[in-house]
Amino acid sequence: MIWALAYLPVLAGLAIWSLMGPPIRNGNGSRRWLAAAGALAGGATLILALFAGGQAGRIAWSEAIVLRAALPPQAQLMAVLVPVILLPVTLFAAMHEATRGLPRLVGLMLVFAGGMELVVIAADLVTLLIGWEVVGACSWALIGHRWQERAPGRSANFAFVLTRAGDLGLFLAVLAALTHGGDAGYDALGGLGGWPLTLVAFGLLLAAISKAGQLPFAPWLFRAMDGPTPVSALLHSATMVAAGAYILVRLQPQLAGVPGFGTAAMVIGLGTAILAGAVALRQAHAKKLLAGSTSAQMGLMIAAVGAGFPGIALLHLVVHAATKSALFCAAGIAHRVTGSFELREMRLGRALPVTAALTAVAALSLAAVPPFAGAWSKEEIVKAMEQAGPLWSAAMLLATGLSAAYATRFAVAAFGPGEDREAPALAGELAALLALSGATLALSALWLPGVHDAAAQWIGAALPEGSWTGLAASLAAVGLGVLAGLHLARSPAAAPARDWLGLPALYERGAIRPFHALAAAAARLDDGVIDLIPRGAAALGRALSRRLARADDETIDGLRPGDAEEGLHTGETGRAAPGLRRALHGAVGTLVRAVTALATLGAGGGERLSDMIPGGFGRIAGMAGADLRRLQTGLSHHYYTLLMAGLALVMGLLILGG
Amino acid sequence: MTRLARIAASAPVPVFAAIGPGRQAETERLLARPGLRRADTARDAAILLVAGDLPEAAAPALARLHDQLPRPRVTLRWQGEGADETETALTGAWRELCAGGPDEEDRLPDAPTNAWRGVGPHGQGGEGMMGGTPYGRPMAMTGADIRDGLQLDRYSATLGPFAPMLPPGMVLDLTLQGDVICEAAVAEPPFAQPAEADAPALCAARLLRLLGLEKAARRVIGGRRPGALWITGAVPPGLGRIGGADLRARLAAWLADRPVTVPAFDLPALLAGAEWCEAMLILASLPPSELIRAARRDAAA
Amino acid sequence: MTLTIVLLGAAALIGLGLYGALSQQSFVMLMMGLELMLNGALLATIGFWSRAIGGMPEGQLLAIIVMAVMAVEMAIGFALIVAVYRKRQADMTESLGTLKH
Amino acid sequence: MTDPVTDLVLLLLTGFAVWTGWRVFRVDSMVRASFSLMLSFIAVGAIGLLLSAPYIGIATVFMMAVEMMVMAIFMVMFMMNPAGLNPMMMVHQHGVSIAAGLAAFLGLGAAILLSAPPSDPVPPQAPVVAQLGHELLGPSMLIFETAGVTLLATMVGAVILSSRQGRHGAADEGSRPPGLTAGGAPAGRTPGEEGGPGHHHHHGGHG
Amino acid sequence: MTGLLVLAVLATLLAGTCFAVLLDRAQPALVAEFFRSRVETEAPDRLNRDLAPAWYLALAAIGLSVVPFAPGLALIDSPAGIVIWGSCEALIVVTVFLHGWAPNAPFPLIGAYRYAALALPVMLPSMFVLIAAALPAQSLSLIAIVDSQREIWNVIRQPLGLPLFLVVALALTLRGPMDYADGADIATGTSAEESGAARATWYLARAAMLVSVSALAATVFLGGPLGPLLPGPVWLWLKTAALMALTAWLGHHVARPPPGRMLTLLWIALLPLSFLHLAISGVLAL
Repeated sequence: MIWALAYLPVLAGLAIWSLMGPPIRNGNGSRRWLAAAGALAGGATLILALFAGGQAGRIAWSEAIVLRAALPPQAQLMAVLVPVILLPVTLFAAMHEATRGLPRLVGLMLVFAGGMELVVIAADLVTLLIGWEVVGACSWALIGHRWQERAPGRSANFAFVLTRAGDLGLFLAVLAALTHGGDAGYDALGGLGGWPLTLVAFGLLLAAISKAGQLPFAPWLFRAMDGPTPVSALLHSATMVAAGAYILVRLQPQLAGVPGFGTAAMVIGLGTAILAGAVALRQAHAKKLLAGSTSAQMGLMIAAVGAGFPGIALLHLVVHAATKSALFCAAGIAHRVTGSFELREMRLGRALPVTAALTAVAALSLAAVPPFAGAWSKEEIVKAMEQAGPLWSAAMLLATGLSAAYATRFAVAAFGPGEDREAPALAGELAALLALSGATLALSALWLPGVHDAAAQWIGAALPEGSWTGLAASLAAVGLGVLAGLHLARSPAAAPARDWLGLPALYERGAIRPFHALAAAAARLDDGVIDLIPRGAAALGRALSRRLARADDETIDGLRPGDAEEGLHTGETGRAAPGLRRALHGAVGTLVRAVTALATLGAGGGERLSDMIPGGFGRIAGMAGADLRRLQTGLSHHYYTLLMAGLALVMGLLILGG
Repeated sequence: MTRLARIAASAPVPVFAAIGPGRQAETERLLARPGLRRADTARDAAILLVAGDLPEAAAPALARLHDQLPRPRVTLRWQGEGADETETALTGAWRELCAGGPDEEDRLPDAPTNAWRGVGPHGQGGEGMMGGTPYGRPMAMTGADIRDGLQLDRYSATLGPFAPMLPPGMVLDLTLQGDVICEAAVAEPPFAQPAEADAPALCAARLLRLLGLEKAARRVIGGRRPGALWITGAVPPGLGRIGGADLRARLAAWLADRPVTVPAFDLPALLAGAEWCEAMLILASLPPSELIRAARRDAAA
Repeated sequence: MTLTIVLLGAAALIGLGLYGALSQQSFVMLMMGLELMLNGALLATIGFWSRAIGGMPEGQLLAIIVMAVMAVEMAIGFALIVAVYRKRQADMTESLGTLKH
Repeated sequence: MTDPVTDLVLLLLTGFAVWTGWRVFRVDSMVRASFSLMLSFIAVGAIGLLLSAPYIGIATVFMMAVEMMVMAIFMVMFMMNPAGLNPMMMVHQHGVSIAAGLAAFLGLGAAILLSAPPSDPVPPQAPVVAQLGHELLGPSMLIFETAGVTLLATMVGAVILSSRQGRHGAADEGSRPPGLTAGGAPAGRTPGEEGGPGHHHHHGGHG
Repeated sequence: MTGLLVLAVLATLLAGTCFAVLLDRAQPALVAEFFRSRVETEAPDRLNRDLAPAWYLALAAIGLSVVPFAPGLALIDSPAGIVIWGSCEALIVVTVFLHGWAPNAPFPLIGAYRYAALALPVMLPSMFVLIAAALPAQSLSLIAIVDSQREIWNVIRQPLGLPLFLVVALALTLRGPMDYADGADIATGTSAEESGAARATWYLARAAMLVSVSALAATVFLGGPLGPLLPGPVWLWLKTAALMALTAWLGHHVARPPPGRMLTLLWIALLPLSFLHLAISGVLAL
């Protein structure tokens, strides 16, 4: 039954994809059917998740590998959250997206959710890995949904490759666990201890931050924005990105003991929170702004995990999921109206008052403005940071201000009062948005002591104790942020206006300018980090070649006098030695030449490498496809030649194998 | 003259007859005599008997025919003489040949119409390995089919005027598929023959020769019973049906020494679609006079 | 020694047959290649039967089966050639382009 | 049995079989090709005789003579070049084929030379033909019968396949099936689409 | 012993051939042929054109050498004698085809086609008939077949056998009703281009083939060398001569239908008949 949680959506998705496959006609009948089917699957998953609490499953794959699944409260909360978000997003997708390939989109979203559920219920690293891979693959397919256009495909490859790079960490963890513990189960990880556990911890951290779009992997989130809006909504709220944070939350008890783990998590998390926030602040592209904010929020969660409060992180995750999916839906609606994601072309407040109101709720929650849910979880994280130390809490405050700023900026810029224009029928989208914003609103109940204590106690989360100063500071940060956001949204050019009291100027100097600088730096740093690896490789190559060249010279110079006198003394070695030396000389020379060539190559290609990797993968796949296609000549003799080749291959294998 | 030569000389004289206008009946009767043997192919003959005055048009064909006889060979012209003199002449010539008598040179030098290496991708004068005219000879090609729908092996050739299985003087433009005649057109009608050629015995004999009954044919010409089995039974029923009577009926009538008359018919239509042997039987089953009339009509058309 | 000679001959026949089957354009020639391969198989069977397995009757049976396979291949092959030729006047492998998607 | 004379004769016969097999693809005339294939078979049959498999050897000759007769007729029928006056070199992917053939030969040859097959010759004076008969109608009756039935099915199938009358009329008129809709265009492929006819123009064009 | 048998085979072949020539009263014409030259055709296949008669003759010799001259005494004492004869038949078809194909001329080629088309349906009855004769002997060896006729000859035991096999004999020796290779309607078909010695040898080979076919028929149906008083070979020669005379007479006195009609007869009448024959013989042999 617990496994059903994973494979039910997968099967349902595949069924929808294949059965409702051929291009559905325009007109809402089929759209409704699709939405209904998706809703049915999602609903079933939800019910399963609600009643599967506390269960555990176990499949003996081989005596070495056993797949385990468990549903402790934390996991169950997550397992419930996924379908809860999935339902409205599916509805939104069915109503909002282009009919072409719509069944595929919906189906894949379900499969995607299924993979996520597998990640959620996983109780050992192998199961986790499987789910992880499914999620990654589906994300690729979903981002590249409109493969007919050029950009989405490339972005899909980019995102896929970048996240895969992080997944290596997970592989590392699995291997370490299996080789040293012989058991990849979660509860066995604690017993691992020593450097294997360290490997596991940092491998998982790497995987998590890659999925969660932390630095230095953040860029894939932006590229992923080429995917359809509902995909982003799902991706950024409850599934893929959340998987990163969730896995850290889930495994925090086992990994907390590892030296440096917490610190690393907090550094990465807060760093990303600040930088991504700054980046988001300057974004003119609605979805990219939201993407940046996602990175930032995930950073906060990871930081919270690092600080030792996984429960808080999980609660924030839940809140953020509802909030962010609502905002994405809003962005999608805005796009539907204006035809672009350009913020400065929106201002749909008058055109879509309802949407605007609903968006406002989500945005305020994201901006952590009390009494909205986001505010509460954010406050908890602030407290957590406060416990960790003044430096951390300072950074946290900055991040808080930033998030408030960009949230406000998004809301006002997108749905601020602008000129009136006619709006299309948005029933389905509105329903989805309503549901999500409603969820956000409902979550605001977390402010009530009874509610949040119950929740924390259910998921076994410790609520940190905070001080009034911290609260005040964070509120102040939020306020400042909101003001900055308002200003930014009003004057995208951000020209300092000599107003009365010079307050604007104050904002200008006190808040905006630093933000500008910070944002620019963030952008630079962003690039820098991404390009660091190839540049480093190139530099290393050059250094190595130089070193080898020198070594070469030294050997030769060092040897020449020697062989002269050896030649005088012993004829034997004298005859033997030069040949040896020449050989050595030649070997070293070739080596040097090879390495130099490598180095120049790396130096030349290094800068472009980080973009070439994903593109290259895509191109290779494309070429392979083309070649395979070319094999289909329709000429029988080509076919039976191929058959013969295959036969020969098989026989060879049989002979060698037998 | 060695003993072997003497034995050879005692053999029936192998004669190939180039029968001219009006001489068919006499020649057939002559060659039915015991001492003579009518060769079925020029390669099998030693003496070329030219009976009557051939029209100028037939001269080149006669020259080709002459060169087809293996050497030593000799040509005899039979104008007005009686059958007996001719027989003695033939036997005498044969004796001389066996004794190593005079031989006749080729009348036409062997000159192929094309260079022996033709043109084309492989020097065969055609495209690929199909068709073309290798060594100046047209090859079979695909074409319309009346037999089995496989449009293969259409081979066109012109036959006559001295082909042993055709009426003397007749030239047919044939298109064969294997041994099935797809199209037949009369290029030259047979030479005119007197009514005596329609004699039942002669007609029956022609058919019997085609049925592989040489001896029976001689006997019938000699006015005796054929003395062979399954003669009419061997002929497919319904073959060559013209008016009421088919080939079998005509043969039976001739064997019973009754003359046969057939209504007017369309010769090409009669031949088209027939297997070679059947076609030859049909031609031989038509009284020469009727055949000549029909052929003239076609040649004129 | 004997067996080696025979088997090498069989190998050569199979190689030749493979060459023919792959290289010939005309269906009929192609079938000749197949026949040649079967010939090699037959030779190898006879060799093994006579020199390596002490004349187990099954060996001869196998040879008989190989011949039956030849017969079947011939008959069906020619029937197919005729059928194809009827359909589109083609007796060359190139003229069958219909296997294309 | 393994006296040098036998081996020499075997060597010669094998060489002959291979040589004639090679001629098959080198001669210009279809008839020559099929009959040199027949010679190759006859050589194999003779080897069978030499290797004390009289029935198999002779039956090979018998079968192959008939088979090649048929093949020659088909050859001439399709190629219409009986005397081989036109060169016959119609090959495609020639290099690949040569490589494949060589690879097959070398691979098998290597396998033969590297492996040590058991040596257990037929006992002389063994009643092999009788053994074969008892095998066919005894233990292997099922196989034998299956082969028989297969051949029967082959005959039927060959006749059906090659008969002019297709399921929907004469095949050479492109035995077109009826339309899917009443009076619609006939289902299936129209005959002589994708350049069926006129193939004779690239007969040998690849030579 | 083997030398003796070889001698016997060759002698039988020679004498029999002469006898066949006498039967056809063709001896002077045959001699005359050798006085005459041969005409080259255009682009022939010289090898096959020259060797076809030789092969025909060789096949006749091989066919004869499986025949036992005395009970238990044959040159080729093979356990599969009948199959050897069968393969000889198959190769005869090939030889005749080659004889017609080699000169590269229309009429010979037509003759060759015709013969191939006719010979295939002829060979099936021949094999059925021979196998039927092998059934009572429970062996494919002609020696065993001869022994199986000690008390009663196959011609009585299997009355259909000999007539059917005579048809085969006519076809294999290109005679009369089955002479579709060298018919008059196609100007003596496969030999239409032959003259002189080549034509003569071809005829001689046919005569020799008549000998071995008759000898085989005598062995299979008339008990071969079995007989009272006289020694075995003599009996064999007598029976062979009788069958040769019968075959030659049939060849001269039975009309040859057009190929189409003959094919119909072969497939529709003869083949089922030989099936029936085989079935009956099998039942009787049980």
